[in-house]
Amino acid sequence: MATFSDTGLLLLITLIKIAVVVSVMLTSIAYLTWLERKVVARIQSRWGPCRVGLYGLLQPLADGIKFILKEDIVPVEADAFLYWFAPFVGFILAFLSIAVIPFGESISIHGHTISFQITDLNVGLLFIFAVTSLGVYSIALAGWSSNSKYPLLGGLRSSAQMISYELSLGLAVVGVVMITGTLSLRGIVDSQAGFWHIRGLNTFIPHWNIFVQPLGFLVYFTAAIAETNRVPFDLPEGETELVGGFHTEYSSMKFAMFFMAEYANMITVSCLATILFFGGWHGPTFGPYLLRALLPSFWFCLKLFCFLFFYIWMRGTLPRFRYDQLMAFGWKFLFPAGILNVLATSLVVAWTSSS
Amino acid sequence: METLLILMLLPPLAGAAVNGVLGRRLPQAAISLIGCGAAGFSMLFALLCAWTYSISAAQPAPFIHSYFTWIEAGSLRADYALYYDRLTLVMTVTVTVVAFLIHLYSRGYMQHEGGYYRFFTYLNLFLFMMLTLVTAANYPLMFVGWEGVGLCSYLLIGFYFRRPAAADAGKKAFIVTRIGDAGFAVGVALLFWTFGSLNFQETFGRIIALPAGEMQGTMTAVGLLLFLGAVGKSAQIPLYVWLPDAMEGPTPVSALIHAATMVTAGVYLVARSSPIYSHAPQALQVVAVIGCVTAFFAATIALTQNDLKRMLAYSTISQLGYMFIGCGVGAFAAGIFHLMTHACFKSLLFLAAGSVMHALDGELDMRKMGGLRRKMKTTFLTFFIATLAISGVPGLSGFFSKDEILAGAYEGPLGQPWLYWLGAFTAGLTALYMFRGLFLTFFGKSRLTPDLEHHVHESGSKMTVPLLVLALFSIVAGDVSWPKAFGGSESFDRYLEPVFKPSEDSLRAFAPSAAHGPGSDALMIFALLFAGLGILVAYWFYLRSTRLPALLAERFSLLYNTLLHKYYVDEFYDWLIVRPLRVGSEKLLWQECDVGAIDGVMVNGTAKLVDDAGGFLRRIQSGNIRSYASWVLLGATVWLAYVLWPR
Amino acid sequence: MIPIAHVLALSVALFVIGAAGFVFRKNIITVFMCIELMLNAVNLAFIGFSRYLGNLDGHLFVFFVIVVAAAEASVGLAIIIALNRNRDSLNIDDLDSMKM
Amino acid sequence: MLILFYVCAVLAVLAALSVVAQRTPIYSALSLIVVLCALAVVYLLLDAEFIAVIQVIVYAGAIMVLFVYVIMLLNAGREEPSQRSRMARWLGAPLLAAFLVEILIAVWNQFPAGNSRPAGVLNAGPAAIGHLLFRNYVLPFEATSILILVAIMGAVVLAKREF
Repeated sequence: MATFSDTGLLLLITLIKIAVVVSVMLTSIAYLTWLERKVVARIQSRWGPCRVGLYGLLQPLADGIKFILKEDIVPVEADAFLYWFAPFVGFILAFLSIAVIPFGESISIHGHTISFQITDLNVGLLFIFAVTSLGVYSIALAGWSSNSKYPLLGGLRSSAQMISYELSLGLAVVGVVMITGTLSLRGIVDSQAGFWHIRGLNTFIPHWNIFVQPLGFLVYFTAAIAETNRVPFDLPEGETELVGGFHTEYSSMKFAMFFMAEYANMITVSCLATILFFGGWHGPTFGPYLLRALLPSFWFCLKLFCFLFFYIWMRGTLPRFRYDQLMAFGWKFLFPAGILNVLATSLVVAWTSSS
Repeated sequence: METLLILMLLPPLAGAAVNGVLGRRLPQAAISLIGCGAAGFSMLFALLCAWTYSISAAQPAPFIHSYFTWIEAGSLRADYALYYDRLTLVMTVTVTVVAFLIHLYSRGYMQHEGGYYRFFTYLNLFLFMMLTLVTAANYPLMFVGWEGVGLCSYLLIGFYFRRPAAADAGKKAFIVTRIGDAGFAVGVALLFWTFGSLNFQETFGRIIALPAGEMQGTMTAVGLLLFLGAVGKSAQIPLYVWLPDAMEGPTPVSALIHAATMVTAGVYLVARSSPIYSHAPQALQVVAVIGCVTAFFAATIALTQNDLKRMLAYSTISQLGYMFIGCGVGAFAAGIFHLMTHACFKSLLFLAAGSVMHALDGELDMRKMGGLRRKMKTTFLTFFIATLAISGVPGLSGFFSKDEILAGAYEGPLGQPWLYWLGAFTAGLTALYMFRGLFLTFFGKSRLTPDLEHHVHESGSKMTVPLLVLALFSIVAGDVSWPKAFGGSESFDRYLEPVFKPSEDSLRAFAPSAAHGPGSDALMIFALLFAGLGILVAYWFYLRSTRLPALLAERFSLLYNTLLHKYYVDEFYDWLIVRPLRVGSEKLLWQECDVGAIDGVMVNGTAKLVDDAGGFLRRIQSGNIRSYASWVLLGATVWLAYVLWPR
Repeated sequence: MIPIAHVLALSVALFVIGAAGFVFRKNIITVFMCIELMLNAVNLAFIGFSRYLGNLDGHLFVFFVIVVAAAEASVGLAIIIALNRNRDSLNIDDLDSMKM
Repeated sequence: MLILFYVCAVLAVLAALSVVAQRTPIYSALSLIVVLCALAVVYLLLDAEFIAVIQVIVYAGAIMVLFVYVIMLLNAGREEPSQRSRMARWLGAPLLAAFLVEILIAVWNQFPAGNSRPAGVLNAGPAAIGHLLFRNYVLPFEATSILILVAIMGAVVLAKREF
């Protein structure tokens, strides 16, 4: 029965972890919308939601109820299966990539080590890329299955855009992978513990990759914004040109799924940025065991929050790109910059490892 | 020495290469400088070679140097090796000197012709090939030169290739000499088969060492085959027909190739191969007979020719015949001697004729000339000297050499009286037709058209200087060998003795009792008598009573027409060979074999088979990818079934 | 442990299904996808053998197959676009001008 | 583990059948993506994590996106029925069946059922593959880079409007 208890316990713990992560994700997505509305409103000198509950804190709930209650309209000429399938797959994929994200260090309970991570793949980083690369289908299929011209244009735009920027995204990460020498996200975070030492001297600068990969980070974050179709790269849903882009025809829960997928993706890439460049959960830890165990998760969430705030901040600040500018920027600036970063990093790594 | 030898050969090759590649863009002056310079250097080195060889210690023995291995196949090994002995010395000096002078002459003659660079390219190439021919140390290399000069001859005869006659003459020369070349090649092959070597030194050494009578059959066969090559190249009966037509080429070419050098290659071949002939007296007799008959035959044709150059061409054939008489009776040195003197005076005759032609705007019909001696003094003078020389007037070169041949024809190892008498009579004919030509061209009243009358002028110094030099040679070239009758010592004979003595000795073994004639003095007097008679007749017919030739022609119209039409040999050949060949080719080879068998059965049959099969198989190639995929699948299934089949 | 025969059987099944698509389907894009399916079947066989033989070379082959497939897809789809533009048809039965 | 394999196998086969059977190219493409993902899982089960991820990233995430993109661009609808290949029509199915049977026989002959030599754990992580790729297979690797470059240029030239 030992085997049962082991396997069963593992399964149980994993299931609990999944449940926790998903519920936390859903909640954060809900309150991310609230945050966004609030912040953008403040940027635009408005109040934002403030009627429903304290500071409008119940607004997401109201929105959810509204979405659920609304009529689900399916256009006559639409491809019914794909029309349903597209938001669904987008939603699923957005949540799938959370599975390998480590939110914090492990905690020991009764001799069992429980890590703040659903599963640690040794190709975790690639896994996230694999999943995000599939995300394009959601948008492309949504655009196509609506059988309507604006969604179709939006879908085409998004497929081209996401494929293009995925290259830069991948290239930006290669630098970090070369420095840390692993594709496991936990391994990457572990390698960023402590401080930078110059000639044995503690600089008290955190041992984060951002300090050796600034270009990589810039490329990564720019490409990430494009990958998530956020301002200023939200061409697939640019409402001024394409009405609503790929989700023009969508309504009700399906629309909500797109929305949630988008925010989930924002969270994912922000998590990734934290993990890859900002030391993940590393931060000052102190206090009793429980606090020491939970503090890393706090730091992680803090960093994540900064990125999300940055996202929103940009949305309130920057105008949208024109499509050809977007492609030119992606291929002619971001991509070469990524290659330059890889080249420089590889040279430095080769030099330091050989000397 | 080896350096000098190769230096003698290389300038013409380099000149040909430079002119051939760059000539189109070079000015005439540069082309002629390169061309003549090449020939000049070649002559210079030829003379240096001669001098070096003459003062070298090992002098009478041949100098042989192998530069590199050229062919090595099985037991056949042919080096690029050069062979230099006294015979080579005579040949190279003669060839280079005459060639140099003719190069100089060509500067003037070709000035206004197209393809100036082409002409000098060919001429230089010819010189290189000719030198290769005479300096080769083995038969394959000699064959290269042999074919090379043939090629240049073809190119130069057809120099005015836009004129059908010239192009045809070039082809004729090429094809006719090819018959001879085949003989040469087969002869060489036979020689190789017999001795396993083609080096002169090795082969000849072994042949000389043979006891008399040994391997006579093989030697006769080789000798006759080689002589077939010589017949083709040197325009002897029955393959002489190409030479008169070859006069379509530019006159310097006629002088150089078709009078002085290339056509004498046959004589050189026979002389060089003298050890072979020394064991094949029958073959040598054939050589003598053909030479003698050709000499007489060509001389009679020359009597009636009205075209100046054609007359000279037949004269050349006739004189070549003399040389073969010399070789054929075993008096090789006499043949070579005549070759040398002939090179001087015959090229002079041609060049002078070219000068006339130049002045008369290409006119060659002697009946339309006359009285040119006052207007073209130098040309006349030189032509006159050459005529005297060829006619055998005592004191000039031709007299000595011809006399030596005639003496040899009587007294040589294989001499026979009738050879002498026919030869002597031919000498008279030679004098007759040569003086006829002289008188018709330069004496009497002018029969020129008024247009030409004004046009006539003496040629420039570019042309007259070589004429004068050659005239000098024509006078003095014979002096190298004064006959015994004149108190001389036949020094040329003696000079070439190391080359020919063994052959002549072994020939004497075959004919120990050569005819003892009336002595060389008497022989000489007879020959002189014939020559004098010829001159007199010419004087009578063509200067005194000029109607007489026409009367005679009328009276003996059959004979005259026969002669005028060159014994109808061309027509005969046409009837015997060309027509049947053409008809046979057309009817049998073309219509039956080619159209019926090859085209019908093999070519079209194969095509039809393929076409039918394709017509069936093309259904497979439907252009439909799915069908193709099915075929691939079929193939895979069948193959898998084959692999899996339980065995 | 997964038996190699089962992996191969899956591979064979996929391959034959792909071949069937190639033979029976007329839409050129579908046919193209069937080729990709066959390539994947082969990749699976490579991976299976790699596992069976404990040799990584099979993975490398798969890697190269994927790269070649990517190149092939880009060029092939470009050809399809050009074809569609010139002939206004995606039916493979219409593309039969390469014949006698 | 084994169960997961069979589930994925069945899923892959069904999806593959769907690729062939679907009348609309977009559904074929989606079915093919399902096949690819199922195969990725199979690869994972066969210790080929790197290839599995590459399969999803490159095949499903890039190549198939290209397909979907082209299908959307050309608006490829249901295919028109046409039977221009008699060969494929009459011989196709029997040949396929024969081929399937033959090759299955070959597999069974070679690897009788149940023969699964456990070959330890295959270390097929990115590092191992990277070592192999940049040591033993450097030349093919560079060749593929040239191939890709050529393919890019070819695609650009072919798809350009000016012909």
